[in-house]
Amino acid sequence: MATGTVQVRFFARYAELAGCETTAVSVAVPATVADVVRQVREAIPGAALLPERPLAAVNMRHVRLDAPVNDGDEVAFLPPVAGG
Amino acid sequence: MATGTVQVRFFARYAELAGCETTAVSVAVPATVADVVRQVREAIPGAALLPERPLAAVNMRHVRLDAPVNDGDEVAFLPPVAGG
Amino acid sequence: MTYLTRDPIVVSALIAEVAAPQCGGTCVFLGTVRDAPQDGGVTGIEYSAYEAMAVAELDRLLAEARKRWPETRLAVRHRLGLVPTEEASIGIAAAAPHRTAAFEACRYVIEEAKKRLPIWKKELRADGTALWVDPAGRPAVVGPEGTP
Amino acid sequence: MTYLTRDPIVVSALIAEVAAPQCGGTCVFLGTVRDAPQDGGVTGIEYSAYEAMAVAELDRLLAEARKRWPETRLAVRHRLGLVPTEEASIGIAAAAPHRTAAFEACRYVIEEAKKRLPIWKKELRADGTALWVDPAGRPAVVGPEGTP
Repeated sequence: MATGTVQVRFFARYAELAGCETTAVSVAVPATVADVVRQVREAIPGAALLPERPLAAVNMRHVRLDAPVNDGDEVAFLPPVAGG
Repeated sequence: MATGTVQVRFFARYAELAGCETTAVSVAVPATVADVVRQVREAIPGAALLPERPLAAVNMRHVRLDAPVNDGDEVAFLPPVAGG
Repeated sequence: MTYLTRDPIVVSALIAEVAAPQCGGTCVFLGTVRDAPQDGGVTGIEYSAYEAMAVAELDRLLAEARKRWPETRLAVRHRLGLVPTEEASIGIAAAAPHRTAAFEACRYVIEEAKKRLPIWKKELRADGTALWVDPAGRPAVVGPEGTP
Repeated sequence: MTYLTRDPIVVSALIAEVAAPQCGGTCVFLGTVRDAPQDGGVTGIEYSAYEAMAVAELDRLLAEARKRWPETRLAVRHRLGLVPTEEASIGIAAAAPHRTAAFEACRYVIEEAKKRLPIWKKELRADGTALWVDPAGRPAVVGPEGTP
């Protein structure tokens, strides 16, 4: 199995919980967003406070947690959105 | 039967057809708007070109042609409205 | 309340009239005179009104809207006289605590205004002719509830 | 297209962006920061965004609206940073040949923006505290079509 590097971004309250706005994680690819969530919750102490099923985006598109993640992708965890 | 005097107003295209903006007609009261229409179409040459069933208002309220008209009322004949 | 004006409609003034700290949503509608190239071009529309009745009718329809959407704040301006193409003939602003009421009340006012305001349009064509606008399909007789 | 701004939203500029001679109806929506006396008063909201994705998402949702209401012209502005109470955080203008499309397209854009834009609010209370706004009842996971 190959290993990919994924750029992770946290926003708003999640950035406060994680204590950072970005990080990079290595995952076995092909992976899913759910794999990245698990990885991040284990790797970053504050990220354990993120929900197990957060709203997520891959490469700036809303996705479900079973969406595929590949090497070089940008995965963002988004608190419930409240625009407008 | 009593006789009442009704103020009649014409607007827009109807004023052009009637050749005037206002007139006064005498009608046997109690009358209806339809009575006033008939009276006006007979009394004013150009008003014969008005529809037999025009949109009408009595004292600045839209009414049907069977609405009552009394002495001193203002009856207006309104071309199809096109506001906005 | 000055509903009728012969000056250009200023949207920011309409919005300021309805603004309030408890209102989170404001819906504005502008009806503008549009060109009609298929008719050889329209340079403007001359609006005339049965002014006192137009004001009375607007009072009534705004009262209806305020009853139906109680926390909604409304402002309306209808322009009379010559309105050149692309300028607004009517402006409506509705502000409400929540956006659904703002949209619905604003829509209600324009729909009722179109049906009920004793206002007429004379279309000024590019070739110099002028034509009364007779809204197609509008019944000649409308009762108090808009029924023929 | 500059959708995001840190300056006050200028309604007349939004309207000018969508104005066109073939458009007879323009619908504008403004979302404004409202006070909440029951929460001890709100002085403003600090808006933050995943900016690049907010722009991409607005591109997508405006493309959807233009496909659904083909002759409609749309402009959107979302303000970021501190927005004081009573000022607009979002402004949308939709102009169309006929008013139904203008209203519907404008409503579509605000509804989708609320669901999809990666933008967050921190409410600034009169007592000096600040609170992330977590829209009640919003599912934690939203799929591409807004389904959980």
